[in-house]
Amino acid sequence: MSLVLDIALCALILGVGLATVAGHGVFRAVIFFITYGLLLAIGWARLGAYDVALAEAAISAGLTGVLLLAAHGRLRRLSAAEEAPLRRNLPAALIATGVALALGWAWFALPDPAAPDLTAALPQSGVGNPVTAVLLNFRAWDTLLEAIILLAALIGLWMLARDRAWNEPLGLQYHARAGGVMASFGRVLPPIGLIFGVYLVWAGAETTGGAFQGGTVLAAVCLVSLMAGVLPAPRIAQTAWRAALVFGPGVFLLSGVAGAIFAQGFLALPPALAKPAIVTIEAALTLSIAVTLVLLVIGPPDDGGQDA
Amino acid sequence: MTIWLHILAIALLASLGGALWRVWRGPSQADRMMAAQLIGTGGVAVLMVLAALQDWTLLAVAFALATLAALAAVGFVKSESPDGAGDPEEAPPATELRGTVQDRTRNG
Amino acid sequence: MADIATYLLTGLGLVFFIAGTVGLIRFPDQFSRLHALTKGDNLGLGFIALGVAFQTDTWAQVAMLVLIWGLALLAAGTVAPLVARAALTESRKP
Amino acid sequence: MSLTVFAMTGATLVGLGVYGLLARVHMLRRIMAFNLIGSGLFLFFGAAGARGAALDPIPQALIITGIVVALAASALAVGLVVALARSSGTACLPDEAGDT
Repeated sequence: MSLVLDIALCALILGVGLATVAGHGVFRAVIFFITYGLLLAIGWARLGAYDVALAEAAISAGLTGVLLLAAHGRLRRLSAAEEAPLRRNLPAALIATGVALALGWAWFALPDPAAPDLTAALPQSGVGNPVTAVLLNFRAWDTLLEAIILLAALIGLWMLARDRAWNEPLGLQYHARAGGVMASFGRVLPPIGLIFGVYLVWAGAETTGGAFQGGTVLAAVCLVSLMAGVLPAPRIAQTAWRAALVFGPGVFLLSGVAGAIFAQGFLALPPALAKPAIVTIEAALTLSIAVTLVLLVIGPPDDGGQDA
Repeated sequence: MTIWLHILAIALLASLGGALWRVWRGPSQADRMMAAQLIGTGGVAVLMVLAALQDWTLLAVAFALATLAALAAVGFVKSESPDGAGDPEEAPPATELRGTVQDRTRNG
Repeated sequence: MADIATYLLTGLGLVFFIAGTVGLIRFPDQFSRLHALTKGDNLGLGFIALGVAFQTDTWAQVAMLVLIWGLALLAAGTVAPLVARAALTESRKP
Repeated sequence: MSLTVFAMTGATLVGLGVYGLLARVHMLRRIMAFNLIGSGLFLFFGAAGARGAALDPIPQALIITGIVVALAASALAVGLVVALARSSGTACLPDEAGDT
């Protein structure tokens, strides 16, 4: 019975993926892509990867949709949202089939999995959620570099701004009717999302949750209050936003250096201090991830783009 | 009970398949957006059922999905407004609704 | 006893979900479709939450289910009028 | 068995994404196709990590970072596409816009 459920779910995922690629119209593809993320989150839930399901649900429901729909709207206003119909492209089809077949073959050629021996190391990590232990302790390097990659992507995005637009507010100037449905929503949802995001970070030490999931939820509700016109659009020059961007990686780096001086090496956490250290790093990292994601989604400073 | 929950989840997924047909068909952009909204609600329902079936921590995923369910649609109405940043409520009130409402075909 | 309640309530929720989807497919214009799915689905979600609540282990899980339903209602109540107005301006464009 | 279903879904999604990336001309669709490739690989990887007796947390941690990085890369790509459309009036690459 559970196999039937998985097959039904995978059939839906594949159908949506196919519609995203093959359907005509960019808007249709964007909507299909949004539903694709939702279905994928259910797929992760079926695989038992609850932390991944949470991250996928928060990102695809909260951020990807807003990003792509805003992009489609901008392209439509630049009259660049139309596209030519899909023509048959035999070489591309052959390459795509080859890649898919090679991956399918690789699945059956995979060696038997080695049993993960994290159970012995987990008590040393300071947290009960193995995924958080991997992210913040055993493979902290990856997470530190990822936080820096997010910053690099943001700086790359800001490079697209014209010189005279540098001091303009970031993204579009959102406005809404005062007292209207959207403005009220922008006041009601953020407190709930704030509590939930902080809960996810706190609970992430022991159960499902973590800095990325919490940060994404915080980013999404921050985006809501921006879009509802409750929060004014940030500017690059504002110190508070800049400080929030580097706070997380900064704390992470400092703790890494402290590990190099006082413990076994860079980013090493002594077991006695692991739990408070991880919770501190996660809290700082959550803030930075949330702010970085918000700024990535709203885009570079915008001077209206008159000189097209 | 386990079998019923499986059947329930499959039936809910099938109902989502119906909504996907509307996303494919359109015809207006609002139709597609609302069908995606239905898939969000249906996804929350499926996750609730899976939480009963597998692990109650999945309720956190359903919670995240429910909290952020409206975001895509809010982004949609924003990008539909003339400057991409407005709000359809700012438009002058519709006085002559009956004459103007039509289901006009528009592929975007 | 709790199982019977789950069967009945989740079954009822499923009926509302399917009704919402049938409305989404069959209704002739976008405003009726909007109304069908907003009402049908959120009622269906409520019944499914209620039915699943009979299987929970702790009251915290029941509270979570209620909260999820409340949030879904908030989202639907926000989205439906906004999208309807956007659709109205879209259909009024020349 | 279920894991095989998910892995095959992942492989097919990668194929679909590759096709979309090669055959589609509009850049927004290419961003989505690229994301299909990424998530297909994640699904494959996640299914492979779920084969053992216990669920392996290391693939999960890597996939979570991967999902967030994919979003950041998509945001940067969207910014580039909007800038392209502003300067050239089209969201397709020059050599391909001509032959569509």
